[in-house]
Amino acid sequence: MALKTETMVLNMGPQHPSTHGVLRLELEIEGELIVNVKPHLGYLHRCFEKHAEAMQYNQVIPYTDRMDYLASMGNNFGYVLAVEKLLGIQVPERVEYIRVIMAELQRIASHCVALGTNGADIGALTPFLYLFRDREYILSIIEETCGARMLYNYMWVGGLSHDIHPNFVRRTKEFTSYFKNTIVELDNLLTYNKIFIERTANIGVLPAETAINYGATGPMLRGSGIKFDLRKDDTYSIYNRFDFDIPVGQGLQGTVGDSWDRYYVRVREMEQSLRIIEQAIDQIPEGDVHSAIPKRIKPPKGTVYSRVENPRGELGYFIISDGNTNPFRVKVRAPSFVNLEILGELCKGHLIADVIAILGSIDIVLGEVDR
Amino acid sequence: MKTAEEIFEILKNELGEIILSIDKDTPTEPIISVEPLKIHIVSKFLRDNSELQFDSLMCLSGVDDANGKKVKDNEGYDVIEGGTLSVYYHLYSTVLKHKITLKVSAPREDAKVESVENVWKCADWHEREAYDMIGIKFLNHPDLRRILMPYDWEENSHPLRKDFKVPEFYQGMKIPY
Amino acid sequence: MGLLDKEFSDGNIVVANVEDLLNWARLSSVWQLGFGLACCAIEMMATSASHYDFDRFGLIPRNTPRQADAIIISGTVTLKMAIRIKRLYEQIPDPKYIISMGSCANSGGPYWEHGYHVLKGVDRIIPVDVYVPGCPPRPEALLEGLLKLQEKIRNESLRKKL
Amino acid sequence: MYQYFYDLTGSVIISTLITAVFPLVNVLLVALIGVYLERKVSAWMQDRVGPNRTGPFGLFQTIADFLKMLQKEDATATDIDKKLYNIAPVLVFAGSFAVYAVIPFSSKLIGSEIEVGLFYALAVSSFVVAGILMAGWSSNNKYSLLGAMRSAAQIVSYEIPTALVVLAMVMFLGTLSLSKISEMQTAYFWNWNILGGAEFGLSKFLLIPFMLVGFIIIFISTLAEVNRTPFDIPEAESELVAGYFTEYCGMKWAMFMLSEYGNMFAVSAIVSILFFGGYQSPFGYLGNTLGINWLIPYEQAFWFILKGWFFIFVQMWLRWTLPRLRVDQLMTVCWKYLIPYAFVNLIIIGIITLL
Repeated sequence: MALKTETMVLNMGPQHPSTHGVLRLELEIEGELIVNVKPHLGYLHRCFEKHAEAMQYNQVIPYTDRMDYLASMGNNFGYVLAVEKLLGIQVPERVEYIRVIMAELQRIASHCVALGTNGADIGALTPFLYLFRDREYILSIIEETCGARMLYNYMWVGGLSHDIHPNFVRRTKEFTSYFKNTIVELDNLLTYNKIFIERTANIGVLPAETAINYGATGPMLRGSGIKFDLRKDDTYSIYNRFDFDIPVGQGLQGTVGDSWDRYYVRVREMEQSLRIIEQAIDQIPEGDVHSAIPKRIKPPKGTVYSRVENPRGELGYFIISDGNTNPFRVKVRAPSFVNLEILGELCKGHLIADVIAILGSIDIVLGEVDR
Repeated sequence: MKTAEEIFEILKNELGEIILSIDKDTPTEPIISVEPLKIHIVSKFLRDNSELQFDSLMCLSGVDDANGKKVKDNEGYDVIEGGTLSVYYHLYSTVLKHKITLKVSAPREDAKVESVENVWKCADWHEREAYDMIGIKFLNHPDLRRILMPYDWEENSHPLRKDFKVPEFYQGMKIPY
Repeated sequence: MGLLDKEFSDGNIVVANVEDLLNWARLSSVWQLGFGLACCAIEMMATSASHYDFDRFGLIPRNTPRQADAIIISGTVTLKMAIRIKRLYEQIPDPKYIISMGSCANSGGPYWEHGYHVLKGVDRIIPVDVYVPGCPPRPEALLEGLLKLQEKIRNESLRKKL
Repeated sequence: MYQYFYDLTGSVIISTLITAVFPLVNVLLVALIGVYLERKVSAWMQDRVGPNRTGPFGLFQTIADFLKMLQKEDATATDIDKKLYNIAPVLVFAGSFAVYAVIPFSSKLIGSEIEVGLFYALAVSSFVVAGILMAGWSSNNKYSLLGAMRSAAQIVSYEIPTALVVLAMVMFLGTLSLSKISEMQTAYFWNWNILGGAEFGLSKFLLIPFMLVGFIIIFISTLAEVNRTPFDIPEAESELVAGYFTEYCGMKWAMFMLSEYGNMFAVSAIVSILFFGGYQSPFGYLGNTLGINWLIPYEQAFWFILKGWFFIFVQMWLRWTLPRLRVDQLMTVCWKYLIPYAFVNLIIIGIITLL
């Protein structure tokens, strides 16, 4: 006689320690096995797009900060590039260099949180705190220049809000040499930890085909072994002047495209960011960072879709201008939003504990998913 | 690598009537307009054609064009009547590295667009968002629910419409400041 | 909280001393509900991480509301989330405290005008003990908020308020 | 112990009282210090300071926590199974607390000197499983249920390697009495069981590697039995919120906490008795050298507590370094690795003992 069994619905979130904020997952489980995952979003829907329509072009920048709050510089960067494209402004060299350095510093800081929380979800709390400690270093460097720790409003259309602090170059150099040790420490403590590998390798394998079809970008896509980075493939700003590699997942510990690969890509990406910073920091030309800032931003009628490589993937801004001082419509193509969509696919057939590991390796920021 | 004009030519030759026009005036990107109920055919063609290979949908945005005429409703609020709602599709080919923008427009009162979910999976949530925010109905979408707003939010109240009016209360909580 | 619910009619030395002890116990072990909402949650995490170290003050995050004493509302409260926050608040056993962290939780912050889905201030649904301004508040500001909360607990009394 | 205090005080009542209260005081003290130490150790490992506002070095932190928990409302949800819900923490606590009755802190400080101490300790600590299952079921919470199920499976599985190693040791030593086991490893550290026991000969050197294996197996499996990282999956914070005690608050939850830390010390004590000489000093006694006989039991207690806390420290060290395993991996470790090795170990130790 066959026993009649039922699946159980487990509600994970919005208050759950490892849903990275206020994501709610409806897990349909059979024992510990996942049958189906249904994400519910919107618990942090802060109406960014409505605000963008109601504000002037430059007033939107602070709101972009608050979308992906772990990588505010990247958000600013994407937005100002889009508006500059609409206006046809060429920014001074100095501004370009500072923007790139800031964006890369921010990328490291953001990956610190991503890797730390990924580890913490699996139970390794100490690496998380070590990474937060070093993130603090980056924040203090950036703070010295733009006066805020997290949400900067630093990049303006046509320029920057402030020139860099006199200490900036020296401290950034100190940081780059210091941070290399952190990466070694992280590798020893977490990346090659046997238990960590057991927990993440072969878990949540994302094949390259599926990744493209689902529109995955950033470390998610590169973890699946596709060498695609907007900084190289659809280059913007002055990224084509620097020499850096695109790390991709190679399946060193399991299958290409598993959770460990996504984690690994992030670690190696931090090294590449350090390389970019090291090259850029010596070349910052003299100049005035305010010279190209327009007095009044009133772009001509038209549309623009501009995208940048944020730590989480392709951040796209679709702006429609109707010739007024306010944008007519700003749509954000948020990398986390698109990446999160794959979760259901990745989790099927795994255990509850794997959902956490997979979610951590996707690295979502709810502010950006819900906007 | 193909320019938008070349792609437009290919589309026009292959699919004919469905492809409406190309708007070359915009300074940054030309936009190809397509029939809303045939967009899935165009999408499939764009993805599968070996010369085009648009395997990635970068962005799908619903837009309230607000090109109808403004009237006052019986409570004295501005309401837009007539005009269109649009959906923009930004496509990219990771193989051939070219981009294209498609646009479909549907009448505001009964905006229906064919879903492209089965062409690019990532369209799923984007379409749900466009439905939630603008109120465009995507035909043949597997699970067209609200995504960002609460499920029990007022019917036919779509926040990104230009004539959206903020309700006074939601579940007993006052919304306006 | 059982016996302590009944306020003593007049203060005496024993009550005063016991009171000090109990207040001290409560103020030095405020366990927060490990729960982040938005940008401020990252600053809250930074506050409990190595550099600022919440644990100095006896704060440790508990993941279940049943074992927590305080919620730090760290970020924008949306309408969808507000219902859940209210429930979380109700699940915490008394005595419980709320720190509203950041402008969004205080008043809606930058989303006050056009935020059709933002609750303009968490105090519309639950009572707040300490407001910490900032967008987001620096970790130092949050620590200050905690000290203010401790001050508030220190002055709590079992006696009838006059 | 009763005899010791009876000789000391001459009063039946006082000595009975002390003997009875002693385990309770012990378990409370262990929990108080354990929680404090856990926070401090984790803080030092993570580049933090840890609690330092309550008293010197934050020493009173746990007392404050405890007093606060006393004041908390005893909130219970409506849909719980009230009876089981209330019994569960008591049962869990009883399980870990009862072990303390037979732990020999020194040759004089033993709650009850029974012949089958080791057997009793293993048996009584299984109470915990029943309590945890009750807690998980009665809470009417899916996280609790999952945690309880995981926990039951885990504890029951890991008792087997523990029992197998204990069996090997019993074969080798020929006794189940914890104090006798300690007595056998007297005088100096080379007499400890981990170094082949007190008997000098070829078998002593043959035994050393197998004793080491036995120690590793029992340490890992006790780690799993007390739900510590990397085996803390029943309460896995980031997955199951708080596991089987998700719905518990205030003092009831404190009892789970007490029993967790109590258990930690209990298993450390048993490991140190089996392999590290129990209360025996590694270097001989000051009391013997000076000719002060009454000092010896206190010295023994000192060494015993030191060994116990050392193993607790190792447990904490592991907790703050390693990530946690997954349920199936945990079971794999137990059934595919520990149990076969424990069996082989059992046979080899048996053969060597027979030689």
